Amino acid sequence: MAEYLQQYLPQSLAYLTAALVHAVLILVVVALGTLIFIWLERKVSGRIQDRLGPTRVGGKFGWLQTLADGLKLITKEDLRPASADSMLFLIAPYVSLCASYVAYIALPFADGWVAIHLNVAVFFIVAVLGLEVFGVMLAGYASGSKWSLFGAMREAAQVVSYEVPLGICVVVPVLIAGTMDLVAIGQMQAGWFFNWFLFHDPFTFIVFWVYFTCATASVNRAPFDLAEAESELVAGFHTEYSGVRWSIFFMAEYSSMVVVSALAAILFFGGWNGPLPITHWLGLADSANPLAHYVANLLGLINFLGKAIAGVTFMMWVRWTLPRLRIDQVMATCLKYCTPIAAFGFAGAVIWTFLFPGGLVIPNKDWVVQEEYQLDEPQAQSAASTSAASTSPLAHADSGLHAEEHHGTD
Amino acid sequence: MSGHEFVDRLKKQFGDAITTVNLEAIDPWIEVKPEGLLALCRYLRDEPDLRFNMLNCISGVDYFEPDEKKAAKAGFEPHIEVVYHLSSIVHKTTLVLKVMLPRWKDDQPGNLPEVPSVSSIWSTADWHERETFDLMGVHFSDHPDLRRILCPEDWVGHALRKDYEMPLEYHGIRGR
Amino acid sequence: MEPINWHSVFFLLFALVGCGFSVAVLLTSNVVRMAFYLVLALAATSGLFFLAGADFVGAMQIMIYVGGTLVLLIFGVMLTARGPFISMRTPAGEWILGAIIGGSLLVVLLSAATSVRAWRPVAVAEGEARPTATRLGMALLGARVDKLEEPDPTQREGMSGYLLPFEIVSVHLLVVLVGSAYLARPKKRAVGSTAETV
Amino acid sequence: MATQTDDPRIIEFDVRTDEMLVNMGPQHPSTHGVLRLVLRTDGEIVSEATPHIGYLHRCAEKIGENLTPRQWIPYTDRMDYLAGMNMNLGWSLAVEKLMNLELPEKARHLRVLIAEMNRIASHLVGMGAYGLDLGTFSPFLYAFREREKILDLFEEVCGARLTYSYITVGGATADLPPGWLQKCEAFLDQLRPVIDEYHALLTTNAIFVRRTAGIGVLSAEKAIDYGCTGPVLRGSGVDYDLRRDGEQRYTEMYDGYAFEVIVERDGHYPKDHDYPPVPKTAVLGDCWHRFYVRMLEVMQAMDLVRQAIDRYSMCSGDWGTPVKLTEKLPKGDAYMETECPRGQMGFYIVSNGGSIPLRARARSSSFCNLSVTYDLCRGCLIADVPAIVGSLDIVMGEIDR
Repeated sequence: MAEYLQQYLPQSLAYLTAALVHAVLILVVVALGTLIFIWLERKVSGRIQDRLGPTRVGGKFGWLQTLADGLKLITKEDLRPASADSMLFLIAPYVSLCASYVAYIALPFADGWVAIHLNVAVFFIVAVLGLEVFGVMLAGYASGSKWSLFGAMREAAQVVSYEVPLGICVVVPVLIAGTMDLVAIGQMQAGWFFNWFLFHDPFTFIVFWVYFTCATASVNRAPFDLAEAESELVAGFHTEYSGVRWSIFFMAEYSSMVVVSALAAILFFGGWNGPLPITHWLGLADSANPLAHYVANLLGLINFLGKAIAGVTFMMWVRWTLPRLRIDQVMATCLKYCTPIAAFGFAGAVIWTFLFPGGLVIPNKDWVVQEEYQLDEPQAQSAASTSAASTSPLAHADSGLHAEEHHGTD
Repeated sequence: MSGHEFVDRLKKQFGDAITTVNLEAIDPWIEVKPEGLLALCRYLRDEPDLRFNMLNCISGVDYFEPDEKKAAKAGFEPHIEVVYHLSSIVHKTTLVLKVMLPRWKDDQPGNLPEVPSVSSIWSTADWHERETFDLMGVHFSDHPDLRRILCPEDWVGHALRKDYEMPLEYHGIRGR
Repeated sequence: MEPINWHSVFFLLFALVGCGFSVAVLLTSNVVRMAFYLVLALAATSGLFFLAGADFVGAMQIMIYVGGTLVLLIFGVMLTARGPFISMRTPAGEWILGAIIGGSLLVVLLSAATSVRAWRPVAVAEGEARPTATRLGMALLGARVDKLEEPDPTQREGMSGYLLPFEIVSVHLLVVLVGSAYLARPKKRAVGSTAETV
Repeated sequence: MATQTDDPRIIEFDVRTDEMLVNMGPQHPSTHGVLRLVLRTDGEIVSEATPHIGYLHRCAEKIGENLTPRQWIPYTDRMDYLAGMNMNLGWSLAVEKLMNLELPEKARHLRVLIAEMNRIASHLVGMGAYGLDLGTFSPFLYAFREREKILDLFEEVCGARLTYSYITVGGATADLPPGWLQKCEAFLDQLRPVIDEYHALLTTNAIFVRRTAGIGVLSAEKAIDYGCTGPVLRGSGVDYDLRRDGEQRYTEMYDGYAFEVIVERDGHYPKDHDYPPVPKTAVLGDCWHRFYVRMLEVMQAMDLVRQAIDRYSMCSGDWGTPVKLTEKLPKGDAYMETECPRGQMGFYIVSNGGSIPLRARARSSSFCNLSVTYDLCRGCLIADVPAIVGSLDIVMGEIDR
């Protein structure tokens, strides 16, 4: 995009504009995603609980309920307890939001549609998501309330512990793919659904469930929502928050949910590749025509978002069904079950890839109907290396723009 | 064991401590002197064929008529009764004990009448005695933690006394 | 118009943020605020890494220092010390001592930095693959892929990579973990014999 | 982790941190109203939980000394507001005992029918709210969905949905409306399969079992010592139910009704054949057992309601005439305890011959049940406090009166 803008603007301005546009688009994704997912949460929980959920604001389905609530929250007084550490109290929600916001930078929404194409994207996302806890801890400490402090301590203990199995789980697809580049990982799973890493071998299948458990825990969703356990800690770390700052915590929570689900979609469910290689049948993906490629990516985007939404919906389903675990049980789940199982899966996957380098089911991508379509290892690697060759982080951002553009108007 | 046999047995055991026995009442009751209450209660709880192991309720009743004219016709001397309702889960029997106390100790208004605490025998008594102390103004001696339970700590007076008057003001809140 | 080199702008920005908050760490007396400033300073440093194209090191910086160490630090602070203990006043003597040590470190670093000849941006030819973290990772596991081009096979033998330091560091971390677990073990009360208690 | 040493007063901790004194309540989402617990915590471990009550004190007993017994009926509704019918019944029986009133047969079955229906409603709330205490929201709404139907039925009977004042001294204020029994039966038919859902969501749920089994174990001796009654007492394995063991005036209401007291005998509960078995980790007297007793009592109450419907429809004649509002009371005192959903609710009435009693006293079951909190919560985790208090199923309106 920057190159495109250079035709009209001075170079320096072009890069700046491109960067700003990307930033704003991701912000829109985060904000709009939060709006949609809070609405979805209400609808899903309503249906689960034999209720209707919102029905009035914005038509029959209450589309605009979250927006109305957002407006209400904005007009609310921004309270700050007298005993609070005011600077940290004011800043904490933004720290949380920043962490989950930054994770989107490296998240590809379709083949090549990514704001910044990092060659260590997986690692980056996991690292950055771990920062969200920092905002929570600051909030808990700074609120000057004992309940908040309890929430913060629980969150810290929980997230730090769950990063271990989460890291191991994430490493398994990385190991199979041989790269930490999310775009390359996604490209490798093109074709039929059995190309997905979930079905790569039995160990990845197990590892996915461990990953999902740990992801649920690391984004603080029930049954691991101990930091805000309303029946124990009132509201945990955000007890003292109100108005906009409180809603920012919510935005952070929901956008991290989307990030971990999206990460699961890419790592295990083929990312933007559908269960059937439709784009290849139609000849869109391999066409030299940029428009065809664009359409293929559009389909991929829908695919990808569908998977991410399914993941989030699954988290909601779990939340509205299960009771909350106790803190020691959460820790035991992490250390006694998740970590060993993840380690076992990791070891298994290593052995498996050693024994069956090409995968078991797939005599690799020959199953794909189109003869021309052959995305083999060398190709994937070259794709990875060319992307790694990009000098400016902003230079590669143009492709990501479209992803956001589409999502924004969706 | 009929009522009479039972009463005879208790009288033999505790003698003077048992002052009045009313077996014709709706709930037959035994009146005990405060001094003998503790020993009797322990006996009632521990005796294998009695085993009154559950204390259902401790109630304070203020027999007092603030209206002078009606007081003459009331038919009772002003006093406070502390009523213990016991039951035995083992034998499915019930028993009522009553302790009669003066409204004020030594007739000095403000001096709460005293009765020994049975909270060492039944833990139920702990809160029930606190409640009776709070609302009826009976001092249970040897109670481990005799504080007000329903009213605030700094409340004045004992609300269930017949001559109790609501304070005009409590921390800026109008009372009447 | 002279094109602005955004790379330099961001480098300056991150450097300033890093330096500024490092100073702020020194100046505040509240432990949690210190940690917060430290987070910002470290995050800015990782920003510098990203700017230098070292994505892996940058992410590593975030994960280990910010996500791991500092979270644990704050956790420990919150768990054990509250109220009056949370603020730290540095005595004047320690200020002076710290200034001497810090100053000498600064002198050493500055002289080292200025003595580097190749203190200039590395030009990367278009299309040439830039070094990625792969080589580093391989080197840590004992394979110096970057030296495979070495024509002399006898020379190649000696390039065993950094496996030994890597292992030493791992064992060191293990020792630290075991040690902390030992320190946090349940305190046994002396009941009969006092021989058991340490 | 806390470890219990031989000396029960000493709780040892692996890592000692600062002690904190935390107020749980009176404004707290899981204290069932306005209970205030002062927790002394060491990290996540509670070394002491002291209940402070009285935030809902409404001087009901003082009011009772200024009203006639029938006028006081609405105030009994507001004690255990989840089981207003049972409260009405308890007070009515106490006054009838004092007045030595005999009731027609139809009134007896009517009372059983209504009281047991209210027991179902009350236990449903107890169950749902307990799920809420443990962090699951959906069963709460499922429970309220069914309770709502009972409230609809009650509304048809007496016009009120929460504070009924329906059962009154001398009988009830009105007969059941025509067609009500059919609706009631239809409701019971519909409720039966729903209960299996509750069991799937809570009773057998692995997380639920881990949160409740072995937590807050109340021994039978301690339960009796503290005067715990109702499901709390039976959850500790004490075979005692006033509907069977109570005073004659109360038990004869249930004459001819077939029911078994819900208590564990030889590791089995009555009627547990079509219910999930007791998990291995559960200890008699823990939160799980208290919860399970309530669940089974719903089933038992459904049985009783069915029987009452049969008997009631066979009776003809009067459903009991309420006494006059200003009926003179005989001199004397009477104490009556009934088996309410939360335990034994006692009413004590002292009269000096006027129409207004000298003393109206309510012995509340939740009051006694709550008093064990201090003992049960020692050395548990913060998350266990709501689990334990919730399993006692308290209603603050009844505790503070």
